[in-house]
Amino acid sequence: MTDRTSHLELDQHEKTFLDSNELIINMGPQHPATHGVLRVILKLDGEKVLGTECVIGYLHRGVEKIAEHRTYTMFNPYVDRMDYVAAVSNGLGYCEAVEKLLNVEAPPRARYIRVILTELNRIASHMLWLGTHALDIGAITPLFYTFRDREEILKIFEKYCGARLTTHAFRIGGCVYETYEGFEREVKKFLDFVTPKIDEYEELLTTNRIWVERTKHVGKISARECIALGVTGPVLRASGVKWDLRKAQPYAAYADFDFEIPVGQNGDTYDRYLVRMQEMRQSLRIIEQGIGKIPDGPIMAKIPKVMKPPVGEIYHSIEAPKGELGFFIVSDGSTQPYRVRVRPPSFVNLQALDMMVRGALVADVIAVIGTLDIVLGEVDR
Amino acid sequence: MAPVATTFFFYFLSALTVLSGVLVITRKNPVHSALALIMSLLGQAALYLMLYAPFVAGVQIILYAGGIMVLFLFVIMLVNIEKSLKEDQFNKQWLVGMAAAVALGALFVFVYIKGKGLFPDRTIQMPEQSNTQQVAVLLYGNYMFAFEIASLLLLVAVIGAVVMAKKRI
Amino acid sequence: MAPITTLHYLVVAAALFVLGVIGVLTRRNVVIVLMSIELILNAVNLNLVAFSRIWGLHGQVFAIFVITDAAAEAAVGLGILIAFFRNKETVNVDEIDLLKW
Amino acid sequence: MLDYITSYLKSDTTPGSAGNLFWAFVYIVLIFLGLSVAVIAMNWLERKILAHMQVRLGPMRVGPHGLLQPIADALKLLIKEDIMPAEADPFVFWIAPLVVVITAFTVFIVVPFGPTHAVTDMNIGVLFMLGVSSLSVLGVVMAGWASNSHYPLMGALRSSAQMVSYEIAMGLAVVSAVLMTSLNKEGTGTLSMIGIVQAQQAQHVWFVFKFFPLGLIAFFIFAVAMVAETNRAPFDLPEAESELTAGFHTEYSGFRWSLFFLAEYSAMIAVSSIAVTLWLGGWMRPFPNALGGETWDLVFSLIPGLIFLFLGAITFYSTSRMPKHPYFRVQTLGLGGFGAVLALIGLLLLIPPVRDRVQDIFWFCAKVAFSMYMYIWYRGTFPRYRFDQLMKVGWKVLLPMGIGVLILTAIAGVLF
Repeated sequence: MTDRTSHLELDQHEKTFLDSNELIINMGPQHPATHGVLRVILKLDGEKVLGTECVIGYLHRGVEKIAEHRTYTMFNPYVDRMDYVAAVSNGLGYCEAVEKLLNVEAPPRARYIRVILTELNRIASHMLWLGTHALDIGAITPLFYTFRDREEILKIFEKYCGARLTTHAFRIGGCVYETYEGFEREVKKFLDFVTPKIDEYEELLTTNRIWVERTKHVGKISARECIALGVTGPVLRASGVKWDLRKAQPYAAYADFDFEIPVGQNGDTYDRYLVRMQEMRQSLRIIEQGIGKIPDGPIMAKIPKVMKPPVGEIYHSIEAPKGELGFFIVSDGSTQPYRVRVRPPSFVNLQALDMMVRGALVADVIAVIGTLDIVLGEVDR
Repeated sequence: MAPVATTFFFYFLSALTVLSGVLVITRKNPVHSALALIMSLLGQAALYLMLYAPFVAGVQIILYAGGIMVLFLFVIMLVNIEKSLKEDQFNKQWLVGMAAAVALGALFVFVYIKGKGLFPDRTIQMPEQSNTQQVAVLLYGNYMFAFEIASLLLLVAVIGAVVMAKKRI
Repeated sequence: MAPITTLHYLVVAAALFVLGVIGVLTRRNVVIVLMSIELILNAVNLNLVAFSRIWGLHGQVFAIFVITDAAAEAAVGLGILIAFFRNKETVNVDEIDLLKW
Repeated sequence: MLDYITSYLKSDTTPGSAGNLFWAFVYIVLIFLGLSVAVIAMNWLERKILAHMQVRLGPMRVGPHGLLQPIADALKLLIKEDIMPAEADPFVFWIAPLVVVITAFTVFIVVPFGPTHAVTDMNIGVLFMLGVSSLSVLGVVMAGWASNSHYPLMGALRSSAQMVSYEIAMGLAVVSAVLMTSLNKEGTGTLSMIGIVQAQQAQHVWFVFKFFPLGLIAFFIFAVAMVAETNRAPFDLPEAESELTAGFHTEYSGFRWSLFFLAEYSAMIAVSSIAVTLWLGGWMRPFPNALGGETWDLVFSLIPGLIFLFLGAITFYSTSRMPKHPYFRVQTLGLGGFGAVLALIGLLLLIPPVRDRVQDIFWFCAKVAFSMYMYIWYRGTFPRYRFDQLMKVGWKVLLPMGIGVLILTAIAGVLF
């Protein structure tokens, strides 16, 4: 992989800590803190980071290429495997994109179910992020708490569609499953269960001196830089930009819901943490509103058995837990898409890593990788 | 308590000390040298204990072995380059140096043989249990001024080391 | 075996001293030269402590002062070494013969 | 010979001070065995306590409630392949874990488990303990350097900087405690571990409460510094798993690695026992003043035995709650046996001669155990410090605090 290190000007001749003032360290792909198989080449001066380069692609499965050889329906399960901790959002994005292409609209009941499940999934994704992020910074306990509570969400998923992680919950045109007996009651029970739990996480971390010191002013990124890099999601919002696709261009049934967009000020790791914690609470609010007023009616729109969308192209994006998840689909009128391009939030957000850690310490790299909330399955696709 | 098996321990410890000293100056790798020096220092600390100087022994362990030698190892790690291992380990005037050192050794032997009377074979009774207190009395009594100068010296050394080693001031 | 007298300790100290001198005079690696100086200082310490058995505790107090000096010397010496190494990338005393660079 | 052995039992000093080699040897063996058992028990306890803090069960499979898990782990480590990196320095790589273990065990020769229960009593006891435990950093540095790999080297550099800096704060805290020992008629303090506890006995106060809050602050400084000295969370940067994979022992495996593990836990016990000796009254029972007198002495002397009986009762209770399935028969029997052993120890501790001789050890161990529990608690609660923050805490917070406490203690000592 020597060619990949080119821009760091890696010198092959023997270097020690002092004579070169710099040291090249390989973090990953086998490293406890890289959340999968990310390889980060760090150029260090002692403990100070002079530059980084991410080497990705260890988890590349060619999802976009596979799409060209599957029908629209057959490709649906594949999107679950990108951001596997937020599979429901992926499915939502893809289904809505194809619906747009087909010019059909999911019935209201399906849209409400979609919103509730997606928001549940957002909470699950943020919980997983919180646990692993805290673990990276050295607090091991939150991981187990969040996994305990995430389990409840996965149980609801399992009851709804039979799968816990790669749910494949939605179909093009609506939902394939009707809510099960007692769905609303269980979701309500979950809401009552999880609200004090989020307080518990905050109690452990928000005012913890070490946590604050480790995250405040770490990995700062300004709103301007975020926009320049195309960074979206909580990272963008923590920098002070009130941009949430759920509000900006409402999809599914989000227009009917009343919720806030939490915004940070400093754009540091601590603000991103606060924003995500707030987002979890807002998601609870959305679910609470939705659970009371799921309309009756069909859950599946009328769509042709053999899906042949008209020739054309479409870009549809949703607010996934990690940022803007977009699907660009080109149709040539056949049963298979001509081209599918995914705009994964993790991949775009990962770009910011280098900017955020320059001049920081090694330990901050870990914190920043954690706070970007990347999923390598989505980065590499 | 009095040291037991004094003779055996004396020869054992002094052999340890001197042999480690030999290793210090002969090893190629500075880390090995430093480890040998640590052994030598610990052996000396034990010799101090046999000489009823427990406080000096404690200081020797805590300062020399635990402090100074860590500093040495730290620096060796920073500047350790493989290149220097392949080079000549002894400089050109090693023969002269050896000769001078041997002459010095001969001088010592001469002095010890000639001046045997200078080192009376009496030992004053040392109160071992209050050694620390007595050292403290001397240190903060008779040698107060020297103590202050030593602290000043340490301050200067701290500043000097920082100035020397810092990249940009 | 003969009882251990002060002279025995002095001989050990002398041996250490000579070893230190050999190290200073013949080795090229600065770090080892510095360590040899530590050996010399230790030899002196051993002498001082051995004498304190004859003439009272003053020797021990002196040994403590010597240890203090050794700490100062090591700190400054190693600082110089690091500064030097950063500029010249060598630890050989032979090459440290410039007053200015 | 028999006289030689029994004569010591009647004396009131340590075997080292009495020059009784036989008993010194017995004590060394006892401490070695006790420490090994303590480390094994700590391994199990840490995993169980941490697990229960984190809403999980911890080891449950090997033996009842995972009681045999540490033994299984030790066996696994012993038969595991011992890997040495090709480019490593074999000798240094080999000797580094030994250095760490030997230093961790050596300090225990001056730990006073009771007025007579120590291998020896040196008049430089505290200095000796601090000195020898500071040697363990050498082993860490050697391990990091000899592995010839970036992560261990960075771990070693971190740990040497960290341990050397926190030693200073630690030393200052210790000095202020030693200063408190000199507040007697003669005005001479002591560095001897037994002397320090006796000074607390004579002054009728644990030093943690002396000159409130000065003693408490000094204890706090020491408590923080000792966590940093032993490289435990939240100061576990040298082995920060998420940053440096495993720090200085990344390249170690099998038995050698287990030596580091052993050393880490015995070093924790060692510094805890310094803290207990200096501030928490060593072997003294709680409330010697408020609850003094013959009756209370008797009550407190019964507590060790009763605690063991209580533990035994708990064990019997959980034995009765074991599933009745024949599959669990061995486990049930084992747990019952364990309860029986605990109960037997409890009964043994109730016998008067044993009681009088052992209760000091019990109180000392109980205090150390409390300190060890704190270690586990920290680990379950705190995130990890960053390196510059760690240094900042050491040099800019603890060091000035230590100097301040030292000066104030000296002033208070003169005034009161």
